[in-house]
Amino acid sequence: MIDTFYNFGGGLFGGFWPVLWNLLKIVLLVLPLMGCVAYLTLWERKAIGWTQIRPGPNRVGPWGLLTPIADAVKLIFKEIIVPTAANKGLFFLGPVMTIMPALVAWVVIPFGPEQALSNIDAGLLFLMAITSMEVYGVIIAGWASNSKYAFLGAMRASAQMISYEIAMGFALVVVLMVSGTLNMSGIVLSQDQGRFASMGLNFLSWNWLPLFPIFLVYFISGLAETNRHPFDVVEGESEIVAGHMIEYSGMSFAMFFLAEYANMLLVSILTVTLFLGGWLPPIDSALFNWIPGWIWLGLKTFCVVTVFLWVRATFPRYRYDQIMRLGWKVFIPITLVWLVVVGLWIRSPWNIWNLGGAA
Amino acid sequence: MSLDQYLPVILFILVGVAVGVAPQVLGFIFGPRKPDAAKNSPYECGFEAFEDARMKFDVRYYLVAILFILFDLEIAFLFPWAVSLNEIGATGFWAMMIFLAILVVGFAYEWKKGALDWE
Amino acid sequence: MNPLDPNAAMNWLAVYPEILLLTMTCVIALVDLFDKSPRRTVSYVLSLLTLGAVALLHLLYLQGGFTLYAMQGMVVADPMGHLLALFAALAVAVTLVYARPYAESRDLLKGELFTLALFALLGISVMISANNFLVVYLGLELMSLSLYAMVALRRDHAQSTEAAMKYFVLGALASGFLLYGLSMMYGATGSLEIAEVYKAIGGGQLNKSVLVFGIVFVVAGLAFKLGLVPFHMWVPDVYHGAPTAVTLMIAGAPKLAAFAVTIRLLVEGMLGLAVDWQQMLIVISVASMTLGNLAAIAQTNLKRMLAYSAIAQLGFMLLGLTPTVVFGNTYSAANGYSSSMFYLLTYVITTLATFGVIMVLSRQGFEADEITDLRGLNQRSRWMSAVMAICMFSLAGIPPTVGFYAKLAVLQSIVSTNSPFYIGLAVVAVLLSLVGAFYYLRVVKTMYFDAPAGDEPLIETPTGVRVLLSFNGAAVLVLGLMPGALMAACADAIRIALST
Amino acid sequence: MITLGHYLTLGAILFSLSVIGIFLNRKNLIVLLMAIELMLLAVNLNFVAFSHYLGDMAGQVFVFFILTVAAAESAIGLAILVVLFRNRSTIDVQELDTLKG
Amino acid sequence: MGLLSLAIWLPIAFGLVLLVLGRDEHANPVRWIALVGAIASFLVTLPLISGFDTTTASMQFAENLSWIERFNVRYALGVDGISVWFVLLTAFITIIVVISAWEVITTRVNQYMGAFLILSGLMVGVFSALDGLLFYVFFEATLIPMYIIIGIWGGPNRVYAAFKFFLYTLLGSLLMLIALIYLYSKSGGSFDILAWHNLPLGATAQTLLFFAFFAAFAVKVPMWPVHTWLPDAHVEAPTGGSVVLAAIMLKLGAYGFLRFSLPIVPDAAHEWAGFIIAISLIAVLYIGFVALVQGDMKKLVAYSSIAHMGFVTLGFFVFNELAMAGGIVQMISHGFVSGAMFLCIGVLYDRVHSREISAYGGVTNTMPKFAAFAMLFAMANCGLPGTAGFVGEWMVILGAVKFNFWIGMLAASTLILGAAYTLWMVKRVYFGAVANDDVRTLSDINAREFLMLSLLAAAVLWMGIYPKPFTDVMQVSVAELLKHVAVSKLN
Repeated sequence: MIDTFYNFGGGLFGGFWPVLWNLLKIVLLVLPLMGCVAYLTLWERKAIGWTQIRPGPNRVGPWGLLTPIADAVKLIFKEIIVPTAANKGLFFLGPVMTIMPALVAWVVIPFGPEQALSNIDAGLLFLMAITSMEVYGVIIAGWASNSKYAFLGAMRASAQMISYEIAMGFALVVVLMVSGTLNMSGIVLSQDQGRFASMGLNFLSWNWLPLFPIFLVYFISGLAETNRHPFDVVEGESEIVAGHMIEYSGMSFAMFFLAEYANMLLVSILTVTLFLGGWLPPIDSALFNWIPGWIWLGLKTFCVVTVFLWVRATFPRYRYDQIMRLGWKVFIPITLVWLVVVGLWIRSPWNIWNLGGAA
Repeated sequence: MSLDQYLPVILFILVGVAVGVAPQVLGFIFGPRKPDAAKNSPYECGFEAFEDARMKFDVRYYLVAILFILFDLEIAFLFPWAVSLNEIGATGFWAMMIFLAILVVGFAYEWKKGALDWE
Repeated sequence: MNPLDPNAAMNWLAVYPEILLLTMTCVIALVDLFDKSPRRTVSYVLSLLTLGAVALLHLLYLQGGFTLYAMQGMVVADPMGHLLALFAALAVAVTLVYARPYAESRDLLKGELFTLALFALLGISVMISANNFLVVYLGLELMSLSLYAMVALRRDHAQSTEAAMKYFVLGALASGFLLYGLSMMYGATGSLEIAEVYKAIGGGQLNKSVLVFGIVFVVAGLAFKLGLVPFHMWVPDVYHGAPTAVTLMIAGAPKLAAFAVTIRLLVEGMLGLAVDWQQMLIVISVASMTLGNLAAIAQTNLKRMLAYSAIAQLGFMLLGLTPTVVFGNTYSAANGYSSSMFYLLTYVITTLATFGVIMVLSRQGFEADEITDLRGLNQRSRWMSAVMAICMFSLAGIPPTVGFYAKLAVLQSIVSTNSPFYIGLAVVAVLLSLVGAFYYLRVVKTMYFDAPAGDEPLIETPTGVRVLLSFNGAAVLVLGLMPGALMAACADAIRIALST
Repeated sequence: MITLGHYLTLGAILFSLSVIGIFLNRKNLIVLLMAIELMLLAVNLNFVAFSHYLGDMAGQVFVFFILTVAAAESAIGLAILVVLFRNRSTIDVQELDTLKG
Repeated sequence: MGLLSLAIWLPIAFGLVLLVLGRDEHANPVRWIALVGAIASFLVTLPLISGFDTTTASMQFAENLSWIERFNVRYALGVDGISVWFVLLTAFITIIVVISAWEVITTRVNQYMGAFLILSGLMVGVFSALDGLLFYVFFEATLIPMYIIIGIWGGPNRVYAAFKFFLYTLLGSLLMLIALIYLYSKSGGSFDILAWHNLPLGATAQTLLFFAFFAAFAVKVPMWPVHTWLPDAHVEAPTGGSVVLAAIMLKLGAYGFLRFSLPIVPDAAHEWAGFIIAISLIAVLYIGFVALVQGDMKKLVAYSSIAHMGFVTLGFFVFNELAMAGGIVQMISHGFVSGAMFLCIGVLYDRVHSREISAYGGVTNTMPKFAAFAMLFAMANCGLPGTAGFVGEWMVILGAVKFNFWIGMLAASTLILGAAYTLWMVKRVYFGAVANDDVRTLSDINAREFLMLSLLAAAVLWMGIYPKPFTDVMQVSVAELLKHVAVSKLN
């Protein structure tokens, strides 16, 4: 059916059609994504509420289901304050640079076999590149505000983000070593093989088990990358009152939040893709295989994202020096060691990854 | 690999920018605008700002930035290596191990020098 | 597997010295972290041992006289390389010995001094043994980056940091030029391998304009690194601003590397374009000698003067590279290259002693880098003044010091072309070196003829430094009496390098 | 169609810009550092273009190394810049004039 | 080790030992060691003349070792009848210099003595080198000790004089270096001077080579108009420096003409002989007049040296045996006489600290013994028969007249001019009434001064009365040289 539609459109718009077609797909991706982001905020408040044995938002709509929408409407009608001292152009560029990468990264996420907007070979590299740009948003926002708090917050945030990006990068390298491809679909498919997979227990052959330390490092780095609890000293309301976002208000401020939640979702879905088998069903059974891949993906992502919230609800906040120590002195050594271990493992007779067939 | 796979990427970047710009424009259109001097001054806990915010900052941020550049590049080298691990054989593998060993030396050096210490 | 097999893929034998150096540098970097003593004895001794071992290895290889290709042809280990690397290692070792008391009194004696020096030497070794554009570039940068950092090592000193900045910017510019040129050569010849490039140029049918375009940039980059006019701007400032120990580091071994790269790129790679680049070299050389010598006269700062003198000296050295193709044949080339090499080696030896004296004379808070600081040195320390005087006469090219033989060798190589143009060039060169003699003599005059500025005694110099400095000065003299062996070594090295 | 000449021209333009930037800039050292980076990128462009048209991977490998070195270089450059700023409280090119003679 | 090597390296070794070990606190041992070294070096040279074979023009006492193989440079030494006397002269003058400095030099004695001993060895090297490069090395190396001597122990304007001396000489010799290298490459890679004598060369090359050599040697001789460094150097140098400069270093240049210019480029030498003769005559006449107006004794003697050396070059370029031998004899005699003249001035200067003629007058009255010596040397300087000065001048004049009457005539005028300025100075300094208190308090020469002056006096008289040993030794070599010069190298 889709092919028919595609061919029809091709006839209608000629050479311009692929652009339109892709735009269509993007919109089809972005809109639900924004919806998810919106409802993620609600789910967060609800989940934390339940953890703390209180109801959470429940006024707007049934069970508070309309709260995100109300929030959005409210924010639109808020004044956007532009501080006199601010660098105007950059001041507005900051939020854009924050949200843009958080969305664009989704372009390479595979929702199923061959179901990515762009199935580029260098998918993982692209992800690294595009998520690195997140830092620009933070720095630009902090600099453009021309406020000490914003500036300090931006410094902290960027230092923290780049620190954990290294650990994350090393973790990705380890994943690459065992999957042998940069293509996201390829990485997912490479997890669907091995002894456990042939026994039907697919979920045991996913990367999370053999690469368990890396899995942890990756996930925790993800927390830090998104400036989530327990790494949210960036906002640090008690000392630098929201950090680089301090001078922002209204929709500009909302951009940062949208980006943060989009990033949470992104990190979660990446965790799933890289370590938890992506769209693959956990067990090789007819029933599970019948359920579409994107459902599995969604389910897994939901679980991971919930862990984000769970962590937030339960963990105390780190001090900044503790954060940096964790990143530099714990994670990087761990990943380095594990990288070597995996390397040796692959070269040993006990190699469990059939690299030849994966790519 | 074909380059047309990158078309969505470019389009998506444009869309991403649009998503960033549009709400702010909406905010300007719908939101009120009542600026005053106090509101537009930089946040300073109620005090007047008495110096430029672009002040000197702790050199450790700078150190982190430098270290990041270097480590990130190591990762850049690791990427192609990891992908082609099964094709480059023992030489390739051990070459990278040597490389990593040197990296570890540098890392240990930094560590001991206190470049990674905060407080 | 036969380690001498030239077709062996990796051939680790060829790079043992570099491996040793790298390993030990890493070890020293780490060991130093645990050395809390202010004198850094452990790092110091380890560094010297390493350098000694590396030098010894190079010496053994040199005596072997064989040419090895390693790392799939990326690296070549030939006698020329070993000879240059041997001297580079010795130069660094001598620098460290001289530098230690100086650095100690200036809060410079940190582990970084040793590790950076060793890394710079590693870069130098890599450059010297490069057989591929990529390796040239990597060695060059390893050396340059270490040196930039060394210049800035004295963090509280405004002049040093300013010098470091200038060095950095212009050094990076030089690398950029060189790279741009190399990219053109790559594009024109289709290979990064120096031997392949040579073949491609020899084979003809290439886009000549791209080649010439590339060679202009390559020559400019090399001239930058050697500090030759019109790319000399950094030399005086860096010599002057850097701590003297680092100045010596810059003035010594890196010149050897730059020379090696010049030979590797221009001669081994682009001999086919010699007619083009030798014209450039002639212009650069004459300009360097003119400007260097004239500007040096006006200097009151000794280090600055030596910087201009270095420009002039290297200009002279470059002359030896110019008679590559005369009347369409290349019979003068090897003669010229080995002469230049001899010139450079002896220049480095002389420079080491010169700066060594300056460092011995300087005290805490007193650099002894003005020429007037040397007033009456003869009455205060006959030994130091004698060493300095020998060096000055050597730089001026007065026999029986080794500087004369260096000049002789180069002049000989260009006069032997029997071309009136080159003989005229030789006349110009000697006239300019006469100008040079004036300011070298002025230093001798200051030391011997003037009354001492003050009667404060010289600070205690460690015996080791004094002994080494004496040996160094004696070497300038003894090599002057017996230059044969070194000249022969240079000639052999170049002959082998050209024949393979 | 974009030919090799176009790439080379672009590379040459970028390279010239960076050289001009280095020699004409009298104000800000950061700009100098940026010009140096630009210079290396111009070279990279050359290498990649040649590599593509020659069908030889070596050029691209070279680019990889240049990128790395460029990073190390800018790290050193920035470090020197910081030290300089602490000593002189300025990064104005024109004020770097204590070394004269 | 051959005799010549010994003659070169013995004084250098003594000099180095003094430089390294000497201290001003032990000035006396330093002086004695220097004297021993100088005498030992002189004794070493004596067998050279006693064992000299006067029947052959070939090089004697030759040594030939490989030195720098790369350039085929050889450590080749040897003397013929032309050079052998200069070796002796050098060693002899060094003894005199050491004695002359005995009490006069009190600071950095070891460096003073060391410099002279080394200088002595180097100059012997110049005279005995048979390898072009070896010659050049010795030739140039002499600059360093002399530069130091003038600069440290010289007069008020010593720095200027030292620089001028050094740079003038260096300029000339650098051009010679190129010439040497050119010859090296022309001869197919040999620095052998004797082989160069037979090397065919084109006319242009000969002319260029001639002027390259001329640049080096004319400055050294010195010939008008490149003589201006000499008065400065002489005036500012300490007594010993002036003595060595006048007695030996000037001869290095003249010797160079004999060894290089004439035999290697004979055609150019013939072609440009007129030019050389012209400027030699200018030196003789014009400089003679300049000497006449000098108020400074040292300057006067310096100019007289230039005039005398003009005579020497004149003798070389009229191309006959008599004149050439005369030139060589003149060189030797001038070595004794001018050295003695400077020593006399030194003796006075040490007492009064003035070199002005006007500061003296009637010295005879207070220093009779000294005045007698001074008179003798002054007579020798004007070429009085019976003294050394006469022999050489007379031979040159005769030779010149043979070549061209008017040239001989003009050259002969030097006898008058020389007598004029020398005797006028003698009259003003030594004769008449005691002019002032300085002179009145003068004490006559002591034993040391007596010794050195009498040594020189003996030499001057011997040479004047019985010059035959000198001319005998050089005769064959000069004849050989002239034969060589007469053969054209052009094809």
